[in-house]
Amino acid sequence: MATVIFSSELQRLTGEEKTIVDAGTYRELVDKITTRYKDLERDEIMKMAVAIDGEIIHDPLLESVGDNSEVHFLYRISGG
Amino acid sequence: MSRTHVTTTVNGDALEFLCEPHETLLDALRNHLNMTGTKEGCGSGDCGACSVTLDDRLVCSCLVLAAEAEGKSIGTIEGVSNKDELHVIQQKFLEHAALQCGICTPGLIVSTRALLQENPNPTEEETRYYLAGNLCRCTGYDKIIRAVMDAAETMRGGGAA
Amino acid sequence: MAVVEYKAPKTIDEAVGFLANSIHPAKAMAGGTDLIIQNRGHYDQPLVVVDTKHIDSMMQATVDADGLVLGPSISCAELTARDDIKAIYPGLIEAAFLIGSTQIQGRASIGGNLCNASPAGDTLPALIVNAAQCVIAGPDGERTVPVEEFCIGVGKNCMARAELLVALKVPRPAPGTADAYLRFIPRSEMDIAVAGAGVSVTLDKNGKCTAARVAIGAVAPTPLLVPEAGDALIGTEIDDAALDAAAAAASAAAKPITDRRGTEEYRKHVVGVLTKRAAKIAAERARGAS
Amino acid sequence: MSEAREYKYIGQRSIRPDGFDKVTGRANYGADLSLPGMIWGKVLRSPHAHAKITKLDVSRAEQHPGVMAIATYKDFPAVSSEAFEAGEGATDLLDLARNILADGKVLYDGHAICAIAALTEAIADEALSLIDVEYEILPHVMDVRDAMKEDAPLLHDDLFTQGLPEQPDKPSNIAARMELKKGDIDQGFADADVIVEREFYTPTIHQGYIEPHACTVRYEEKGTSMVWCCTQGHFDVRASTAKLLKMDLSKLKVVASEIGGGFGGKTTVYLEPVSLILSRKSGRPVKMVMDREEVFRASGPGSATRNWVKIGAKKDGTFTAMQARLCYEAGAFKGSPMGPGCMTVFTPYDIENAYVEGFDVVVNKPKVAAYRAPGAPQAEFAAEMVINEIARELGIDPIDIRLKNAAREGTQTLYGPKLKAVGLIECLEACKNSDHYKAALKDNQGRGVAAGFWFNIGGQSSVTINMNPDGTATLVEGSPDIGGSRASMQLMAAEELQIPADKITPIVADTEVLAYNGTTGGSRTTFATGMAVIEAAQDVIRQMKERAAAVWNVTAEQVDWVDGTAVNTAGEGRLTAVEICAGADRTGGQITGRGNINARGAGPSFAVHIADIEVDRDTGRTRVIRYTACQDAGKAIHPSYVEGQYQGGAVQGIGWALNEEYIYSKDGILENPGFLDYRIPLASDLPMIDALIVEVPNAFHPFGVRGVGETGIVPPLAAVGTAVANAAGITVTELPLSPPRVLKAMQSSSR
Repeated sequence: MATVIFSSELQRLTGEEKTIVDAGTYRELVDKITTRYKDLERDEIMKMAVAIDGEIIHDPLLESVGDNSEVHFLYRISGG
Repeated sequence: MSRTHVTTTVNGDALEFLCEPHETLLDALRNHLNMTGTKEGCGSGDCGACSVTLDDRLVCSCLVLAAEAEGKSIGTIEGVSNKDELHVIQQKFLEHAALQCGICTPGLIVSTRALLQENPNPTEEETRYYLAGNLCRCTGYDKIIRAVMDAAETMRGGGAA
Repeated sequence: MAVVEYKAPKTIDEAVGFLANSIHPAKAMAGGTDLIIQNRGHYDQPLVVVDTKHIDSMMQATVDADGLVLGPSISCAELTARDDIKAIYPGLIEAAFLIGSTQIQGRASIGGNLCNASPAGDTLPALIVNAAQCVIAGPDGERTVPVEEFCIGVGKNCMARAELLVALKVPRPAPGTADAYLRFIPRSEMDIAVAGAGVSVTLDKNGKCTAARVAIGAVAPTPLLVPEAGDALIGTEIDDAALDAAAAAASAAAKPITDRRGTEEYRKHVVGVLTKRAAKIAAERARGAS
Repeated sequence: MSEAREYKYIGQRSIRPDGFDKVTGRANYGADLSLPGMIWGKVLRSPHAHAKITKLDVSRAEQHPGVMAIATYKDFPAVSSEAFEAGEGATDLLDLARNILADGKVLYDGHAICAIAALTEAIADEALSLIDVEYEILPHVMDVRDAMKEDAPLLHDDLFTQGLPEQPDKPSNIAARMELKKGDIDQGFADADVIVEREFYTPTIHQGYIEPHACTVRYEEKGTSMVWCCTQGHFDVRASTAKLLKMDLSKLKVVASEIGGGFGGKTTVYLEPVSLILSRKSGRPVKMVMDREEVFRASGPGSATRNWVKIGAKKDGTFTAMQARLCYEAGAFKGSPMGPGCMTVFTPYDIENAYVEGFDVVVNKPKVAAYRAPGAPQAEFAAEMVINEIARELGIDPIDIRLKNAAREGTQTLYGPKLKAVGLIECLEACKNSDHYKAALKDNQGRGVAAGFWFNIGGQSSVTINMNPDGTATLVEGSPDIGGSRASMQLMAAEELQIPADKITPIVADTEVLAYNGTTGGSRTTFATGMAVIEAAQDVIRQMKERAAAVWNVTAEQVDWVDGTAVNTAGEGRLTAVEICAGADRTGGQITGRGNINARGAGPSFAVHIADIEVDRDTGRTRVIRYTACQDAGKAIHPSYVEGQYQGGAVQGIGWALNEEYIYSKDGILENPGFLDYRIPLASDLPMIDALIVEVPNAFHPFGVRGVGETGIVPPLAAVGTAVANAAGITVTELPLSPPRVLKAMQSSSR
């Protein structure tokens, strides 16, 4: 069971700060939370990067999510 | 505008070219003589990327008319090494990692050669002021200054000049 | 402007002839460090360039009992290497040394600096405090103009069409005289003066100032000779009170503008600071010399 | 992981493989390519800050003998507003097109209107004056504060603020708003013993690379078109250009020349699509080179900002609340680095209660481009200045107050993830123990300390290693080498393959040779392309083991790779890489290793800088007396080039703090578009920059690498700002600290 922590901006859509999801992969996790929170759009989430246990993944899809993983969505970062 | 015929010497080679009166020595080197080692960073004498020697005097080639090269002796980056054997200054720039992007490097090496010909034993301050007209945006100058000081020491010690 | 013709005369007469007879506007060029920058685009404004560096007399500098006769086209690099000139006019050589980078020094000349008539030209205040005279040749012969009257506006000098600055005569200073020039720039190099001050003082054996000239740059459309500032030094031992008075006079005389290089207020203040500091250096030099 | 691994190659200060070409003038940069039959392109630019183009008539120019083609906005295939990823992140295609060539309206001084290609550069220049343009001048707005006002002149009537709770019904110059929240900010301030708040201004600054933008292109109607240009990312030049001109990616080859500096400014396109249009219309190769004035007026500067920060702390220095309101200028089109500004502003600190609000605002200046840690220096400047003021008020050493609050492993960041092991505390301690920090100051001198943070990114990299029959390797990468990265690729490949570094030749290949490779930026190259190198090298080793196994008739698992040699663990036999490559023709053909990755796990890099500044009390002029830049590299692959990044970043930051700024007239015209009056630091302005490398390995990289390119520009603004404040006895809220500003502050100082 992974813990998903929502940023303050996403909290406006989810109404809560965190949730527990049973998912093996990132794709599964996104499917589950977008079903759980109707205002959370899949396209918008897929535009974001993710940090799974502190490891930032820019273009996630098939990444595995561990049993006790902590998951944060974040804005994609570019650079100079 | 009629084109001007110029006979000159570049790095010891007697050369000729035709130029427009408005063209600069930098234009002539790059576009007529295909010597693109000399770079243009500003075209106004503010960056030093186009530094060459004109009768052994360090100048910005962007501020010399091509026609002025008539009968002169020009030294560019292409003439600093002896075929594939690098000049001490070039070698020291490499050893000290004194370049990052490398666009200012030809100008800095030509300027350093002029500095060390004039003053084989410059202080750090003299070096910094002599090279103030050669802008480098990458390195913060630290490694460049170290490379120049090291080159000066090596050259004074009888290394290849 | 775009250069459409390049001429390299060997004599003054030839040069004046080119300037007089050109169908396009013609300009004399020494080092070209100002002129060639203007040679960008604007092909509808043709320009004939008359290079003065092949005229021997314009490339020589001689010092004799009367003073210095300076060929206006000598590069600053060559000039600043002349210890004989530096010994007599240290401030003038300092000013020449401040023009641009090493690369610019290799080309730029005092004559070009003067003819360009920028209010910020570094050698101008130094020439003024040394009471230099400009020798101008033209189709109708030669004339001489005091250097403080040479510039008549921003980028404008007093020469008529086809006239050419052919020499600068700098009188030999009286015994006990020394000069200094300082400018202010934001960085340590490569900038145009935000303000500049040249000072020449003559001290008697007791260290009393008997003559003084102060000139300031970049604070008015032309460099200014400030007699009030000189007067503030004359009769004193150039102590702090005299220095402050000279600084105040320089600041008061300044009529600067606000632009990308400094504000009006700042320039007025700094030109006073520079006057004070330059006067101090000149006085120390004069004391050492006398 | 990297613990206790003994390295043979990485960590060496080797000579860079491209060095010889760069010190002899043989390396070819953006403006160095000419092609047979080539003509020259030049751009006509707006002389106004904001105006409607009421007439654009090119007929006189067209008639000029020597003019071969003219390009205007109408030559773009129809483009619509569409977000796509290229270079520095998400870009709106329509904005990109309208920035490259104005569509009926000019939005800043220097905005490109049309372009001419002619036989010579001079003719092209001359013909520009034959274009008849008429303008209806519109009111302009040059400052973020003015642009945010209700009644401000609008740049775009179709721009509606994103990120508001309610969708707005009126257009605005505010393109976007975002907020980040954590804990209870009000409670945090209620718990504070001391609160300091200030608003800071940072000016528009330019990346200041010495090489102007340049390209040479050849359009082929039926074949493959070619663009040669100086860019940080040729694959993204291809993406943007092909998208704008509706070309197949496979029909556009982009070759990255050597690049003369970029710092984020060469992550987008200006000339490339225009020159392709000119080439298409003229049937000739076209070269375009910006002059320095064009670079300043029309290529991406960095955002000016007005940033307000409020921080509360306990008497013992513990921060209780941090709040910021960050307003960034985007230039003429949306897309400032406000986002990363919000995400970085307080990241160096482990803070319970924080609230950050950011605004992305359009003004009549050139569209900003990324600049080294885009957005972070401006935001962190504000935060670090306030922290230094709090330290002073509480009488706590500025390093100690940071140590007390420093982000560390497990710190929950405001922007998302919990941090893994990071090196901020190590940097603070290294600075505290440095000779510099212990050295006494003289009269009129002041010292400042500041920390800095940048995320660093991963992203896509593609690497191929071709083993040659003599056992040497050609390492084919797609990351333009902006500061010596070929050297680090070479060392990493040597380390992995265990063959001598000088037997490996790294090359930066064009877009036809490799699969897509992301732009050099975000401090990603040594990290991400390095990971691809490692993967490609492992692929090579795997194949070499297979070949050896085949020769020995054993399984590949029975072969070990030791010191560049295959060792048969099931019997007798050793085969060197040279032997295996020499025999490759008889064991299955030549060997190529491939590493095409999307690198994850980029490790953030923290830095701490110390600046000593002396001030001339009569003139307000400052001088940098001593400077130390300390930063966590994770693992320094090539220490000299790591130090070079620290030193270069520090000096860019020093320039930003002291003298660099865009100066606009009241008409919105840029008054200092040259290196004469846009004053970047000179050799004579500076002391040596002491570089201290801290190494706290990045848990997600095989060697522990973190990117190092960007963080170094973050701390100098506040380090220098504080040093000047202390030296002059003034309160610093505005940059640059140019002499007039410092003098004025001293004259009216209440501090």
